[in-house]
Amino acid sequence: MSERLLATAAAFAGGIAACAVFAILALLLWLGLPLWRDPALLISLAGSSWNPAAGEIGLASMAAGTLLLAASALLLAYPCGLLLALSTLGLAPRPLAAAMRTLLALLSGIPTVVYAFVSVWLLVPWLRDSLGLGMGYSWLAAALTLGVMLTPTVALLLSGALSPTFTRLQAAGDALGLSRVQLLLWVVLPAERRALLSALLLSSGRAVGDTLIALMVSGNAIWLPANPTEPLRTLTAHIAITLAADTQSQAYAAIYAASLLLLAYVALVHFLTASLSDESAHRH
Amino acid sequence: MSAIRCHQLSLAIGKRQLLSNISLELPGNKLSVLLGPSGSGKTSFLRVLNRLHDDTAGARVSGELTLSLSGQTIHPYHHGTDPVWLRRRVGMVFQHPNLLPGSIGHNLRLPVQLVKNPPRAELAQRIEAALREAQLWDEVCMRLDAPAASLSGGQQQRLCLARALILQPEILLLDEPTVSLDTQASSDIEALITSLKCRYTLVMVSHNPVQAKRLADKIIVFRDGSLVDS
Amino acid sequence: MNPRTVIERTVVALSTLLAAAFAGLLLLILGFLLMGAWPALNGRLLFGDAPAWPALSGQVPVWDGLWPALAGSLMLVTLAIGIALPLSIAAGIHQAEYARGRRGRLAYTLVDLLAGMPSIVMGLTGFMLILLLRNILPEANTSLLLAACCVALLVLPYLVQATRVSLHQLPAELRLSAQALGLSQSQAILHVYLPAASPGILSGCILAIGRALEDVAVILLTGVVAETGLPGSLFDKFEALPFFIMVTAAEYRDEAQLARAFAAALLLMSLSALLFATARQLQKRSLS
Amino acid sequence: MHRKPVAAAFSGLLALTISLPVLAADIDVFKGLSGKLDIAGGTAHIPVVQDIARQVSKSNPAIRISVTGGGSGVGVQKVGEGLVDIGSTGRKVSAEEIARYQLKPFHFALDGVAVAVHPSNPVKDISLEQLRDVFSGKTSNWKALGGADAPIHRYGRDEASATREVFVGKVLGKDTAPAAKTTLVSSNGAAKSAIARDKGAIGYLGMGMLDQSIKPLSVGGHAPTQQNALSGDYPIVRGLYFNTKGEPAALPAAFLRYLKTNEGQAIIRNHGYIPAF
Repeated sequence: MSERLLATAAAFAGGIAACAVFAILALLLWLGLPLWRDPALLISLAGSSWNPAAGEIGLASMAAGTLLLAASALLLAYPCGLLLALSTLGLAPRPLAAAMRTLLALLSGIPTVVYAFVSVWLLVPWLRDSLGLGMGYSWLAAALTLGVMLTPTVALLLSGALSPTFTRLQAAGDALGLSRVQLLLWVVLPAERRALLSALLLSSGRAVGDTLIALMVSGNAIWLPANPTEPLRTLTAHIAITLAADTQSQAYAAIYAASLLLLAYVALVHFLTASLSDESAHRH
Repeated sequence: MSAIRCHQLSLAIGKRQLLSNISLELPGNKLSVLLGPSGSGKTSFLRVLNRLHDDTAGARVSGELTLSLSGQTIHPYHHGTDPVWLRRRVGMVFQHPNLLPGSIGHNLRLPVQLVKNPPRAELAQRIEAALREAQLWDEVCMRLDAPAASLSGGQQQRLCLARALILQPEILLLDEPTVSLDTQASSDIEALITSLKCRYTLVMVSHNPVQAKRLADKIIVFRDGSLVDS
Repeated sequence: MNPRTVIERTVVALSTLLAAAFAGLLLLILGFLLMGAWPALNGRLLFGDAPAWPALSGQVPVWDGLWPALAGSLMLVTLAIGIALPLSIAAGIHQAEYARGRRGRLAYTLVDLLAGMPSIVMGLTGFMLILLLRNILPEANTSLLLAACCVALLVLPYLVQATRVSLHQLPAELRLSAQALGLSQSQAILHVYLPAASPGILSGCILAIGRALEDVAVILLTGVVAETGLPGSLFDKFEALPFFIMVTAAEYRDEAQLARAFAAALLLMSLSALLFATARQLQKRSLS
Repeated sequence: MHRKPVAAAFSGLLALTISLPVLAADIDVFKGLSGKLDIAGGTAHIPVVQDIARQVSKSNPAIRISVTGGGSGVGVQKVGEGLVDIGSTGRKVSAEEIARYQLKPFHFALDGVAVAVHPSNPVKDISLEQLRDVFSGKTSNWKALGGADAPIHRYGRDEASATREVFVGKVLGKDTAPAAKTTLVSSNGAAKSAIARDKGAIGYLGMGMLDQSIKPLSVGGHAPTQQNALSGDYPIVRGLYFNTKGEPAALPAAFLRYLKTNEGQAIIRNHGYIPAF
């Protein structure tokens, strides 16, 4: 009897966890019905002009803002994370490497709101007053903050992915007279190309999903920035801001579309990562 | 009287044929040793006896197997036979000591509580009896709460034996129980096994012909998943 | 010089430089917060002018103190983990031990998708659900309970993944010996596999607590407010540390309040450092 | 009177302290009541509500008042959906909103929308036309307004804000779209702290929020004081409202009644608004 009980309870919980995604998706689709039914609105959604009073609810600049911010943050976070991962794996002397791991874990544990807060009070005024780069609240400020926040996470992710291979090959590398940096750069990294790519995808998901830094630091202007010192608005921040609108309005309906766009991105990342690991599973 | 009898028994996992057409009889209350080079199918055969391949994806067993337990004839692979019930009657000790995480006492207490659920007073008796039977009692009676991992290799293996014995099986399967031990510990275990064979039907896997000759009442030789006539 | 040697030296130099930079960054953040928080770091930080003991239990309202936000955050996290943990351990068991084949893979995929979902979308869903629920149950409102449920949904996939992965990584021998001992599947799961997997589940749990503690986007819509005092029940609105920091960063009323926001950031950092230290200790203990 | 003068604040406080023994009855409108009162919406209202919440909690701990911002849009949305008891707005709710949600507005104060710059900025006055050019994006250098040769940093509010609605409505009119390149902040308080920290800043916010950290501009020669707002000389004026869904229940009703008492009016004045009673 207890056999059945556990199996049933587990299946029930598993069902809840699995259905949550469908439930969210269905809810967004259903709530957004007025949008999908109106071709004029749908066309407007794809545009870049946001002026709900005039019936224009274009999400294109926000979608572009999301991609710009995520890409630029990763441009900073990924190489830095990789270098830091290498240094914890073996480039740094051993006691230092252990200290580095602690440091990275501590940094990755700092709440996002703290990064954003420090950025508002330190980075933004510095960009504006000392460097004279516009208003401070900008693509640049948000990208730097998000990049710095993501770096330790990327580093831990990569060092976790690389360390089994590194440990496995270390004796062989030593026997061949390879230095640590040689082993890491010319043997481990090429062998773990897929792991490198899937870490990139995974962290891009985090970058796209961030709300707080975008909301607090990016300036939120609905506008496609011409250079990094200008403000931008991301989809997530747009949702947070537009939530204040009338729930029956077209502007509000547009945030269902924005949510679905974000979900589509998450799904895309997931399936790319999954296909990567499938292929590597086949190869081995 | 033979305790284990099989006829045309085969095992395949996916496309790999691990055992083909094994037919043999093993005597009760005797020690039978399965001998052969590694990969010859000894361990696979041993695990067929207590249905340990059940959870392996793609494993298929065909042919006939009967065990005689408490005078009854049991067909392990017939529909009505519960593998859990079967495994409680057919104990097993692995190559390397497979301890549960936790103390020495926990390793014995947990299975017996879950399987037999005896009253408290009897529990202590059973533990002592099993440890005595495995000739471990004198070494560990003062420290049942110590982590099982703190025991030496030979002690760990005897603890595993005690853990199998505490469930009062009739058949005991031993998968190269001395392979990871030094000479002294091996001979301790060998002596122990010899002392057990009057009470249990023992089936042991070994890759060491000298050890087999020293201990066995019956020797079965495997090669490439088939029997070699001895 | 061989170009490879150049690359190798550059990589070593850069990684050392970066390591130093990030160590400096941690110090910079800490020092900056400490400096900003200094005026607020006194006996009045948590309770303002209210007497400590009555304020602690909510008998006396606290103004100009961090206690309501701290307590709100702690209640939220406790509730959310309390809801998510049993559910996700059961779901993790289902995925690791019962779900097989195509359905099993689908279950993995869905939970991984849930893990990737932006938290603001999670909050939006919670908010829309409560609006719908009000059609049936007019009393339903955004509250501590709703926020906790949504945060539970946020951390659920992390906990499910932690449970699933820890169970999968158990040595095959442990499974064989549990089976050879004649334990039924449920006995083996409950008495052997779960205890053996518990260190992994626990560190997943600590990660989840960290996520729940720092989240703003979910609670933004589901019941957090700028000022209310201690929540009197599950159905009350509540304050939370990260929300306080976010709001005060933009619209502080005076320097004292801003200093409190710095102190709140420091407090939140200490809490996450504490979680990290706990995780370390647990890992050490499970290794020994 | 450029800033909220210390004297006024002092006299407000004085009035409060002096009146306390005499008007001990004012806070008694909450007597015998208990439960929770949730208020959300306009950010200009927050200081007033917080002050009242403190007064109430001292005299009647059985009442729990929660307050949060979000903007006037949030106020209408949340009170309309019944999620809070009172939704505050920095504008009169529209006839459509009243019809859809059965809102009942309560006009309690008058507030001008001030235009403010960094204290170091030499510019003192701006005309409505200049203001329109600045916020529509036509003018983007302080030199055009008589200031230094430096770019103008525009700070605005998001669409949920009534301050924005009033400002855009009165300054830009229907036909001019606000400049896209405007940094958006989430509350009146946030506008103040952003302007205070940016030398090139210009932004708008409720007059009640003004203090010495920022410098308000006079518009068309009229100083942004509540007196000028009341007389109609100052062009950008709006009302502050508390809205309930239908007739207010006992607790919200007591809250609204309290605003009308001397003590309530003192609190309103103390935060730089003019009571509308």
